[in-house]
Amino acid sequence: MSGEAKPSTLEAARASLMRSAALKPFEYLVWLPLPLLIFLFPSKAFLLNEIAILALFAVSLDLILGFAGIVSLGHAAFFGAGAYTAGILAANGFGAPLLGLAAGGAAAALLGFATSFFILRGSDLTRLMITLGLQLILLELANRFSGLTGGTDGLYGMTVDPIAGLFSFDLTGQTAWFYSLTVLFAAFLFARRLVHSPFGRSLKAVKGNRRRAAFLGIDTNRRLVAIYTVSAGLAGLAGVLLAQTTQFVSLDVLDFHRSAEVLLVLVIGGTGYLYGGIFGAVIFKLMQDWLSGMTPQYWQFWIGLLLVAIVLVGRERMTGGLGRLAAFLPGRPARRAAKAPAAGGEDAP
Amino acid sequence: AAQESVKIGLILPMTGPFASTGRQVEAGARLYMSKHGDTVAGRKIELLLKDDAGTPDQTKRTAQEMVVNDKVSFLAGFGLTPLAFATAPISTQAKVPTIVMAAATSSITEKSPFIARTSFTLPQASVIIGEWAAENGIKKVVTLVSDYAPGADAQKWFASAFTENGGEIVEEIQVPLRNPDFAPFLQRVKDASPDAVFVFVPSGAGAAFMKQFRDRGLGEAGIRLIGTGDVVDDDILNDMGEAALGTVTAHHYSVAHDSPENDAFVKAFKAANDGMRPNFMGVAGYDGMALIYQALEKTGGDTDGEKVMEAIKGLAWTSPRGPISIDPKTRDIVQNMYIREVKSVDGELYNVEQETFEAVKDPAKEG
Amino acid sequence: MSELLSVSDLSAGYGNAVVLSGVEFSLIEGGSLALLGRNGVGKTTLINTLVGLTTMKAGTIRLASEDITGKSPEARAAAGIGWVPQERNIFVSLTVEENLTAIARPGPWDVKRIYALFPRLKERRRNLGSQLSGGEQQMLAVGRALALNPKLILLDEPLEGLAPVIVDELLAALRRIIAEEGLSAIIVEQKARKILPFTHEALIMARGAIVHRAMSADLLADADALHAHLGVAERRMRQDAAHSASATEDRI
Amino acid sequence: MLTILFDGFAYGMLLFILACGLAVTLGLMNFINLAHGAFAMAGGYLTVVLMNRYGVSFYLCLPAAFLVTALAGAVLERTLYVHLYDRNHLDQVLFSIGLVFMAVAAIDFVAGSQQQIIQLPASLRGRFEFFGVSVGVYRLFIIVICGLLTLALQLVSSRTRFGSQLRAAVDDPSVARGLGIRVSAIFAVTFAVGSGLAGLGGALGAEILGLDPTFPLKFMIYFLIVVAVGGTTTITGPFIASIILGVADVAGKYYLPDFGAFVIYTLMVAILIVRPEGLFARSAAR
Amino acid sequence: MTPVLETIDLSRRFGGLTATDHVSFSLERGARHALIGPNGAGKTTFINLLTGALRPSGGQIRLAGEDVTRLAPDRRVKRGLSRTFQINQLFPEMTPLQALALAAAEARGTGAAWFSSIAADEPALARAAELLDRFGLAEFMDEPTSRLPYGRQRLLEIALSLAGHPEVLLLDEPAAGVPEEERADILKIVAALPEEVTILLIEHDMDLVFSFAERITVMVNGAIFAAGTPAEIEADRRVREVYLGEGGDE
Ligand SMILES: Nc1ncnc2c1ncn2[C@@H]1O[C@H](COP(=O)(O)OP(=O)(O)OP(=O)(O)O)[C@@H](O)[C@H]1O
Ligand SMILES: Nc1ncnc2c1ncn2[C@@H]1O[C@H](COP(=O)(O)OP(=O)(O)OP(=O)(O)O)[C@@H](O)[C@H]1O
Ligand SMILES: [Mg+2]
Ligand SMILES: [Mg+2]
Repeated sequence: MSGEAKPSTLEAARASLMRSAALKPFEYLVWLPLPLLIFLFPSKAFLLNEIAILALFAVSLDLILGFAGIVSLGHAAFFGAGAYTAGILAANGFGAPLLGLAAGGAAAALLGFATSFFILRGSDLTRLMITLGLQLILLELANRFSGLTGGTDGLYGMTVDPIAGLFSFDLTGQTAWFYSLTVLFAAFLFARRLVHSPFGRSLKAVKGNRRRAAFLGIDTNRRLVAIYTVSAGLAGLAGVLLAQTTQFVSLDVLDFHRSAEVLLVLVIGGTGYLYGGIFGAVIFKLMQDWLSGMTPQYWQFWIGLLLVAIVLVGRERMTGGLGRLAAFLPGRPARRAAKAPAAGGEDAP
Repeated sequence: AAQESVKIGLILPMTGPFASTGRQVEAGARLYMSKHGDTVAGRKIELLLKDDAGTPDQTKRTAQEMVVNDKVSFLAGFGLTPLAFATAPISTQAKVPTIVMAAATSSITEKSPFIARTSFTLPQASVIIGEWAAENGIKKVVTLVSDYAPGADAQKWFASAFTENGGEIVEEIQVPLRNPDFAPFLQRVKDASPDAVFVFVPSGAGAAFMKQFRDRGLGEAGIRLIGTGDVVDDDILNDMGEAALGTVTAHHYSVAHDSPENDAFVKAFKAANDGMRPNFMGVAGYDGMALIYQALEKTGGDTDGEKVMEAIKGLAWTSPRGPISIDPKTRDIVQNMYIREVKSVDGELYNVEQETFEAVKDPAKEG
Repeated sequence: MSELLSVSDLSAGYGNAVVLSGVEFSLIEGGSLALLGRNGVGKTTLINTLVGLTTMKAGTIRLASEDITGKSPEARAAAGIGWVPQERNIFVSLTVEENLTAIARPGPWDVKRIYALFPRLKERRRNLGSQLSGGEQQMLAVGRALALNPKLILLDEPLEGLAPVIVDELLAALRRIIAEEGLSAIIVEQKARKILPFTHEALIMARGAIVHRAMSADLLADADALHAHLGVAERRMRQDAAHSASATEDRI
Repeated sequence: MLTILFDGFAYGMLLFILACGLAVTLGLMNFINLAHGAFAMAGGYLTVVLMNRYGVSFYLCLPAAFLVTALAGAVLERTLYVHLYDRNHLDQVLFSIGLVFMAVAAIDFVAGSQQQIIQLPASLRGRFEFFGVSVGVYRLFIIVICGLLTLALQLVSSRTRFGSQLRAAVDDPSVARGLGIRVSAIFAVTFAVGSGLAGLGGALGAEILGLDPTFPLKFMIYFLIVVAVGGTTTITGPFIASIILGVADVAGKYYLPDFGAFVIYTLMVAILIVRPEGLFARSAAR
Repeated sequence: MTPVLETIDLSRRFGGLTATDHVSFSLERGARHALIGPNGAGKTTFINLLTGALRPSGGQIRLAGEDVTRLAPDRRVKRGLSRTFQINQLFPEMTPLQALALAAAEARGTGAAWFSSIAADEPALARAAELLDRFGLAEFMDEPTSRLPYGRQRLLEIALSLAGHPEVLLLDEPAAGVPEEERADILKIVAALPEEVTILLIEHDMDLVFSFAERITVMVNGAIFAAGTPAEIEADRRVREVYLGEGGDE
């Protein structure tokens, strides 16, 4: 039956698919003013830089969590791999920033590829724990090879060259901000392109119903391996940025709290539409900065209260404004992932 | 009054596993200010406190912001070695005098000419207890240290001092920093049956260690417990109970230090902090502020980094812990080290000082 | 015989959406009711409202002269309502036997008797709910409702997915139970002719309301009413079927 | 050698008692309650306060820790957690982590950030030799208490309908209600018992694991490891997993002190790679 | 002529239960075949084995003459073997359009392209639009699947399995849960597939089975019990006893 579709249906379908992939006006609104922020808040350059790095890290996590449904509590493994790669290079005289980016991203992607095979099976909890376990093992390794990494003292003595020999990472943090922002932007464009490709769509299918996806002819494992590798690479870039802009790497980049934080950030911002990582990073860091300035000892209490409130009130309502804006974004924010489809009756393998 | 105030950026872990360090240092620093007023050489002193949760990139970011935005004249605090390391380049670049009030790895002061320290270095304590052990009939020792840089420092300097004086290290054990249970390690110590075990664990873990040490019957097996003062931190010593009795450590400060300066300090500290005992971190915070005040006196209120560092070098005064000074060469602290034993005094446990080694410099930087 | 269930002026729906309005009917003890109507008219919603799982807007429900309108679903189950949900909703992480025992209440229907009704379930009694065939799940859903030993059993399309021979057996069993044990039943079914022969009365619904009410026997004989309210599908199907297998006619 | 085994066993038991409440909420109720450790911490601090400030006997503190945290659990369940059962896992994570942060800061505010220490009664201190095995009295005490509790839990969940009603309620709450299962009461009781067990674990563990405001974060990983490795469908799974991990951890640290920190993580990852649903996933019918 | 799909001695056990018991079965190209049998006879299990959702305990499966017994499901799909599920298996958050476009792209082999927009894949788009029209889903194309009425979801389930122009189509109770009036429509669409497409139907609705099938196989206890034309099956006393329900003890 190779009938023809009605022209009107075909047109509507094409328009619908194009619409969801096209750049929305809102996206220009997000990106265009960003470089200017530094002039508005010159004193917050470091905070802005950290936000950009965290945002990139969260976007990388969104690729696997929001699009492929892989939860991870060990994403810092890749962040750390990137940071240490760039750090060790810089400490040994290879301080060119772009070289560090390339090497750190590649190293993290490689690590992601190698470990991706472990996260293909099992439940959410299994994946949480395997990713976390691998990260902690990596942390211990970094501690053990202190000759290379500096162990708990941290990697001291990195010298990062000026970017393109022109812009050095100064005390004001402006270079760092522009550098991180540029990398974030480039990585984001890449991720955006990726999720709107057939490959990206197929990830959502794998996430939505892995079994059915296989019965559409999708090699689900390969897709997951691929996206996990890409995501690890981007997380590695975020790690490189942190290493290069602070010119210091310590075991902390591999710590549990880093993975937990990025997960929180992403969940706050919302998963599955890429901007969640950015919004989450902005909200979380600003809150943290503001609260910890007000009450250095007990700011965690207020952050905690905030999280509880966000959940109880409902993220939709809380971030209502953002949510409405998000309607202009590519794809729908899948804030509340559908509950796992009920166990599939007798079809369960 | 026409002059602007002098800002001091105090960066400490106020949350997370090392929060109690932050708490002590802050309390010490504030106590000094309340006792000595908030003006020096005609300038008002302002303390800006920030939490870094013990994460180096946050410490560094905070330091950078404080330098660039708040225009602080001093950076101070630093609960852990990597936090100080991360900040060192900023001190150098911005020429901001940086007072390390807690971190104890020896090499910190070498990372920037603008760093001075008022806490202690692990080699100082380790070498003293190593020498003392060898001279007091201890022949074979097992070392048990937390597996991170300060632990390695402690292990290394204890071992060299101890073996140089004729002792023998029968086994070296590193305990993971995040270690909930000391049982297997202590069993290993017991099976090696040394004369003593030398221990360094971060002060928080001391209590658990101490109890398991007694519980496992190591004391009864004739194994003595020696170490740096961290394991018998004054802050929690009293709660450890009799398990801690008889522990011999080398350290630079004990609440029980017998001097008028200390009596006054302890009394005021407790009064200001709800009965909390000061420990060696508290006194380091106190002395850190003392250092800043005196340096400013000397420069006449000038906060130029290089001038201040010049003023800091060689400063000497009597702290609650005894006479101390800043080594002009290394900017590290020179102080008395004491051999103390845990004893019960009036129903409370104290590290009672027994021997004094005067004006000990950081051995790691000698020669 | 006394009235077991009486529903008056009932409006109910989901959240703000009102699906049922002005529904009124009653059922005597030992009576049985066929609930008919096209797709999406609110049959399931009515059943769910009796169970207590929808949002009530108005009206009262009485069971054995007790007002249960404000009662929770679990209290209604305790008061004697048994339920076979349309989508079966087997507890997937319980075994077949646990599915029965978890909710069982004392009475003539014990696990043994249910197994006698569905021997297939006995064979599979250690299987998890998720490891059953579609039809086995349906059997279990019915068995589970019986294990509650209800006074009134609500069956929402209980024949879906069952082999014809099982359909016959189940219908025969239901008929027997209603006749002999005084159990009352409300049965929802797409294929009216399957259940009309043994229910007493029939209700036909349209757009959330009851539009026709008749004795089952009369309705069965009244092809026009059936046609008017339930559509032509059944007939057309039978005609289609007649092409390939003429003998199927009498099975329907 | 046997001493190490014994120590590991006791350590495992302790892990189990701390984690089994989580195994219950996560495995049986399918609710990711990362605030579990906060209940354990509450039990620990309660014990510290009762003993150190009011001189209450340790033996009395244990049931008190159980009851008070169970009560707290029940109250929180009725007021807060009840809104989260039908949310997705990420919401639950966010919410419970939020609670942890609040608990950490609140305890810090009330009790300070230093280590809290309790003094065991003399009857629980020390050790004795038993056929050449040096047995710590307190560790033995832990083994006995936890053993009894495990037995009781096992009995309740296998010999009573409670267990299957609970699982039914999780599978499909509204259908379960429609079939007469008192879902909210079951959830509340389960949650309270889970919290109470955590509180008891905190009280028992304060001596060995130490107690400070970061307790819930520090041990969260261990709880999760136990539950993940043990599988989430039985009580015995986490129990055996705790014992294996406890013994492996202690033995690993004894025999390979240099790699002590790796043992538990490596073991966990290895097990999960081979058996993604945990060691004791409820498998197909026999 | 080699059969399109063939099993040789295919078996599957679940613990003590043999759900598929040495089944040797074959389908000729273009067959319209029905598989019936009592509940729990093993029909769904058989489909699961054919498509690779389950691994057999023994025996062989051949697709167009080639052994595919160990092949992963997605590989079998690529070779033209497609199925529907007894209980809907859909993508709740995706729209019918997205799902169908993806399925079509996947079948064309462009599903893994990672740097082009899916809207640019003309043939896939055309196929998706065509299926939307054919199954009356066009007006719902932008609704998330989870919000479609059940009947429409059922149709989408079938449409998805057709997106890749399958050569063999396995339908597991496609009419289950579909209202009376619409059942016939579903089978009409299926029956209108090109002649060379091979179809195996599982259904308990005998009206559908007898109006659709050219041949019927009866499965009982995991084994083939009887096979023949509809008339033969209809007349088979044993089949009536175990399945059709007449001549039984009623
Ligand atoms: N959970 C729900 N929320 C909102 N509306 C619903 C819900 N469930 C059903 N409806 C709506 O209520 C109406 C009646 O549905 P109901 O399921 O009661 O019909 P039914 O007669 O049982 O149909 P069927 O024969 O398909 O089972 C339908 O229009 C349906 O869309
Ligand atoms: N994962 C499993 N573990 C154990 N037994 C199973 C499993 N899956 C199915 N079974 C059993 O295998 C038998 C065959 O099941 P199958 O689903 O193939 O039946 P079916 O013929 O499709 O029945 P129906 O017509 O009711 O859908 C059933 O008795 C079922 O209980
Ligand atoms: Mg219905
Ligand atoms: Mg089936």
